[in-house]
Amino acid sequence: MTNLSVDLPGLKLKNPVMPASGCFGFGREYSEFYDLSQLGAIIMKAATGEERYGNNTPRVAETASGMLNAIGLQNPGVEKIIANEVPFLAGYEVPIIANVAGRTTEEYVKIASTFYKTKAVNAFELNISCPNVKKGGIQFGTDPDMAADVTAKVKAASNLPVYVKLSPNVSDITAVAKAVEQAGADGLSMINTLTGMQMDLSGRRPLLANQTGGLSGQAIKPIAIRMIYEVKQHVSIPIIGMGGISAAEDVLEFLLAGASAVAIGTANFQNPYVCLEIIGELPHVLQKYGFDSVSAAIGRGHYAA
Amino acid sequence: MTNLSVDLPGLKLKNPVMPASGCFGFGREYSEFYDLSQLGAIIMKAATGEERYGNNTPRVAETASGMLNAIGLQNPGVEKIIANEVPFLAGYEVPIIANVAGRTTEEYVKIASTFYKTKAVNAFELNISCPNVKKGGIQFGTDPDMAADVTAKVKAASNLPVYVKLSPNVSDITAVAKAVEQAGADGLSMINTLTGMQMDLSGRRPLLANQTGGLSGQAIKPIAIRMIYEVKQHVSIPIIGMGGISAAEDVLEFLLAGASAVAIGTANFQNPYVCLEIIGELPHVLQKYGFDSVSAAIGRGHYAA
Amino acid sequence: MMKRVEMTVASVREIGRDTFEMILQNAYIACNAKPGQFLHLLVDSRTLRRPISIASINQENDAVTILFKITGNGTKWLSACQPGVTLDAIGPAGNGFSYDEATMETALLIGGGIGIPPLYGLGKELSKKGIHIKTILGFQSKEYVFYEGMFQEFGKTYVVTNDGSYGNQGFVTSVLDQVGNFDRYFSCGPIPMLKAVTNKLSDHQGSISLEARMGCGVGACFACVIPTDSEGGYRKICSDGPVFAADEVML
Amino acid sequence: MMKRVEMTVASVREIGRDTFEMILQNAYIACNAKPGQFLHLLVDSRTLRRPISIASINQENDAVTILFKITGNGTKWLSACQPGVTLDAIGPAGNGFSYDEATMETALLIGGGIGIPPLYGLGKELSKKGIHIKTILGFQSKEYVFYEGMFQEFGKTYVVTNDGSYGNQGFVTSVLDQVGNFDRYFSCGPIPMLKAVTNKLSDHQGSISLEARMGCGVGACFACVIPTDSEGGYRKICSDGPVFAADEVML
Ligand SMILES: Cc1cc2nc3c(=O)[nH]c(=O)nc-3n(C[C@H](O)[C@H](O)[C@H](O)COP(=O)(O)OP(=O)(O)OC[C@H]3O[C@@H](n4cnc5c(N)ncnc54)[C@H](O)[C@@H]3O)c2cc1C
Ligand SMILES: Cc1cc2nc3c(=O)[nH]c(=O)nc-3n(C[C@H](O)[C@H](O)[C@H](O)COP(=O)(O)OP(=O)(O)OC[C@H]3O[C@@H](n4cnc5c(N)ncnc54)[C@H](O)[C@@H]3O)c2cc1C
Ligand SMILES: Cc1cc2nc3c(=O)[nH]c(=O)nc-3n(C[C@H](O)[C@H](O)[C@H](O)COP(=O)(O)O)c2cc1C
Ligand SMILES: Cc1cc2nc3c(=O)[nH]c(=O)nc-3n(C[C@H](O)[C@H](O)[C@H](O)COP(=O)(O)O)c2cc1C
Ligand code: FES
Ligand code: FES
Repeated sequence: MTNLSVDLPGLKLKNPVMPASGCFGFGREYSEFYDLSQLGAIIMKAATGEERYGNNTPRVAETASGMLNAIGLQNPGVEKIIANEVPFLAGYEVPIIANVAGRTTEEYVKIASTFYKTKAVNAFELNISCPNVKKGGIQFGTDPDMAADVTAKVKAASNLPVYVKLSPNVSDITAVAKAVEQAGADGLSMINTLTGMQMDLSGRRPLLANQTGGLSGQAIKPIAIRMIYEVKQHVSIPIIGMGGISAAEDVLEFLLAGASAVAIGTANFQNPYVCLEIIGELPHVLQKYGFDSVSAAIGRGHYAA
Repeated sequence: MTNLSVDLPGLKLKNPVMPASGCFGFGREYSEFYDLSQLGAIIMKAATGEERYGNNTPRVAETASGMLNAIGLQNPGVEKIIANEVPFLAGYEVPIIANVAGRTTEEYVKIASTFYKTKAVNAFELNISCPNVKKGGIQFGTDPDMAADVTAKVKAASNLPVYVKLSPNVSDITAVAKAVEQAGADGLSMINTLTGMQMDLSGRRPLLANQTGGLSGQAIKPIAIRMIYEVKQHVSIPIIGMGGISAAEDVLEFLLAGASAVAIGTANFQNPYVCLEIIGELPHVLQKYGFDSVSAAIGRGHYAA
Repeated sequence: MMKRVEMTVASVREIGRDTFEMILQNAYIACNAKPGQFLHLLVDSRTLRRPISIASINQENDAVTILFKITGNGTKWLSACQPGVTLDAIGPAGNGFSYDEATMETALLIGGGIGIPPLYGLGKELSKKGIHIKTILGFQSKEYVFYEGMFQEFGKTYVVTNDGSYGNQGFVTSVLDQVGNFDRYFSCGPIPMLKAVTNKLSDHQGSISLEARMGCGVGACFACVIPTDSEGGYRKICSDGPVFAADEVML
Repeated sequence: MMKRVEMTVASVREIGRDTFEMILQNAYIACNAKPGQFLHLLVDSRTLRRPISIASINQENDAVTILFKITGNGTKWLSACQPGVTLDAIGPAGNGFSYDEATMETALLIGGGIGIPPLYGLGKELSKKGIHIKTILGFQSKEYVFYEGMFQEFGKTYVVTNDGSYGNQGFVTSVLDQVGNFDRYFSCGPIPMLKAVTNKLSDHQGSISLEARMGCGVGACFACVIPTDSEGGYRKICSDGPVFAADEVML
């Protein structure tokens, strides 16, 4: 039997596959397709301090092997998420990770402590990398000092593990990774989307109402793999890898590059069963390439001569 | 008649389409497919001060809607390019742009002056963005001060126009663009490739011998469009746009975003006639979207309400 | 309940310029679909599925009909699918038209261009229930006209074209004065048309069906929201709609 | 001269495990191709074309044969192409085998796995010229063996399999001692095999055909270089090769 389980700080995963934040809502919709208990974990849509409406529409566009989105962190706010969404997810045997997004450090801390007080979730994914909001988000993610500061403060606000979600829109992602590791991050989550744009030829303007959007999907996989491979050489905290995963082979590629678990975003839109199917395929793919467990594959792309 | 001509500093282009550096060699091979005089201009493969062998193989890998390359600037060196390659290209009615790549500022200057002395070329594309060499290249492209310095020195070495080729692997491409504009750049060329990686699952290591490679092709078009749109708002020198162009509609998308001309790289590999076919299609596409000249479309994606 | 299913193309034919009618077979969809719901179709392995309305339902043949116009690569690919090919679809998606039969003697259907398809299935349903139907169909120009005869079977049908090359010249709203009395209207088409219609008919009850660029198509990604009157309120077009009461959302 | 052409699939059949023989029709290619040259095939609109050797040429039928093994998505797609489908190819690409007929009485062909195809066309050509041919073919195991009979028509043919499930057990070099005299050898296969062959036969003249991951396939991008002995020297496999003299490049 191939052992798919992975132990991460604060998270015992029966397998390394989880839906990525923002691509799975709060689980309800996909629970109509399959039993969510089969997932390794669930990362919820970003939570902000107050309810947010987000950007105007159009909010998505299709690109070659990918898509752009500029949702703008629409969500009901941390209180309502705890009241209306978490209880539903708590009905499943699956760790819950809250994606936390603030405009200010104080907002990040407030959201985290609210989740913590109610014992609602198992870990945080600190979203310092959303490219689609005017304030907060990516601002924190491009500056190592700001990233470290918000990490330290959120760490201090609870004793839940904090995975910091890094932005790929930077000259030196390793610098940010090292800074948040030193600030106490328990793990990294990478990558968020790359800032992109599509022009509406007839409208003679950017197609998305927000002008720019975050590029995700298979198109960005090579960038994700490169960044994870690079960061892995410089940090010792585990990495949750994501960016363009749509098959079990992709999961192995992320593991070899240095990820300890993976998240799947965009591919859910094409195939609502993709997480489940990948979990089913993974043992065969691991076997095919000579691994009898997920753990055995983690970081193994670094050792060959 | 749709007017395809574009006037750029030092370059009178009969149409805005040129092959991108490194994807067209020095023109010989593609001259067997069509008459190179039909092109707007030709950007040659990078020239270095001395002959370079480049990286080990494998040097290319395919990705979703794109490819990775790590050629490593293999070229015969500026002297041999002038002796053996330029005379061939000079036989065509087409402006020649030399892509200049150094390890040091001195090397950049030396290459440029050598070209200048022999009146071999019409303009320079200053490659401060090659991700595939250990020294030089991208080092210059990620730091606005270094980028400005090498631009100023190359400008001083000749009176040929200098187009600085920017790297997309940066947190703030506008900062670099503004710095080189102030240093005297006549234009910008953007974007070079994004640093990426692919794992070889069987080999358990990066597939490319150089580990990382530059991501090009349709996958990166949304990033190119975003960066050009952003930079266009902050500089007044013209932009040669590139990144994922494979059809005449793509050219219009780049023009609307703010490019004054375009270069086509990776698509030549799939279709050796792609530049020619796009030049043929462009008048129809411009007409379809209500433009009677290329000039009329440049930057027009910025004005809509 | 929505499922992912394989649907077999039974036929495809051009019924107007760039406009195709395709019959797709799948028992589950045919059994469970309601007028106004849509299929979320995988086209050519592209990243995003394409939402296409179910235009009519034929339970006896386990089939549904879709009508679509080529507006890009996805619909172009779809139009080239040959009979026998299977398509990957999620459906029936969204909520269909709802209405109170008891209070409705006459219904007015107002469709613009490729917004017309869902109204056809609705017309068939209403017609069967003995409800009197009037229809206004708007097209760009003559070559694009389709399904006029099909709607005529339900009742009086007005066709308008923007350029006057067929029927009345103008917009669907141009003939609203001529249609006489009705109890409720159902409309689907481009947003400017829906705005004009809901404004002009603000004293009537009505249902509108909306389009939006979608990500997931199942309610998970917040791509397709439309604001409601209340502060910060919104609906998701894919899962709360695509059919809404005319005064429920802000166009 | 290389051209971009449309080639029509005339037939495709599995001739060994995961190994396919495909006949492609195009008069220009059939007329101009030489053994050792390759086709650069567009597969499934992917970014990079796939280089596949021309395995044999049939000018009377305007056809060439290719043999390929499924090793990834591109070759998988290719294997599923039905007769009648047209493929976009650039060819004939690269340089074929060259040799001096006058000084060659006996030729030894040494092929490993999917390196065997170009040797078949060469064998046909040499055979027609009355040159005596011996062949060594190496495969992973029995299920992968193909074209043994075809080579036997040229002359004595030795088959080795790595696991010994068919013919001799071992590598192609294991039977080199048994083949007796020959004037020149021609070899194609994986790099480790070519290294072993050229080492063992360093006292013979030989030609080897090489593989490399390619970008352009026409000599423009420097993706496919291989170093030569001299300082900084190199050859491009796509345009200077794929066939080289055994001592021309450094494996
Ligand atoms: C609920 C609903 C029902 C629909 N029913 C029909 C129908 O019955 N017949 C029909 O012809 N069209 C219908 N549409 C519109 C149809 O979805 C688009 O025409 C189609 O997605 C265009 O795809 P494409 O690849 O051809 O165009 P492209 O422009 O290449 O598509 C690029 C992306 O934009 C999206 N997109 C482009 N135009 C639209 C649009 N108008 N609405 C939503 N997404 C769009 C595509 O889905 C895709 O993600 C409906 C849309 C919705 C939301
Ligand atoms: C001159 C030449 C002649 C060849 N002749 C034959 C032949 O007659 N029969 C045959 O079966 N194979 C032949 N090959 C190998 C063939 O090109 C690869 O098997 C094929 O490209 C794999 O494509 P894929 O999409 O199935 O694999 P993938 O692994 O999905 O391909 C991904 C990328 O890697 C490249 N690639 C992968 N393996 C190879 C390889 N071994 N050589 C070159 N590129 C590779 C592909 O072209 C593509 O760009 C030849 C290669 C060369 C260079
Ligand atoms: C529609 C959409 C919404 C997203 N919303 C969020 C979000 O709220 N918080 C977050 O951290 N990441 C968000 N992301 C980013 C994804 O979690 C993921 O990092 C990224 O999409 C790359 O993975 P993928 O290629 O598998 O989609 C969103 C992505 C998409 C496509
Ligand atoms: C094989 C290859 C070699 C390249 N070599 C160079 C080079 O020598 N100098 C340079 O400035 N850019 C080089 N580039 C980058 C291209 O010029 C271009 O900026 C990039 O590929 C994006 O355009 P595309 O998507 O159309 O290929 C190379 C790209 C490829 C694919
Ligand atoms: S399309 Fe995802 S919520 Fe409607
Ligand atoms: S593949 Fe481009 S030079 Fe050989």
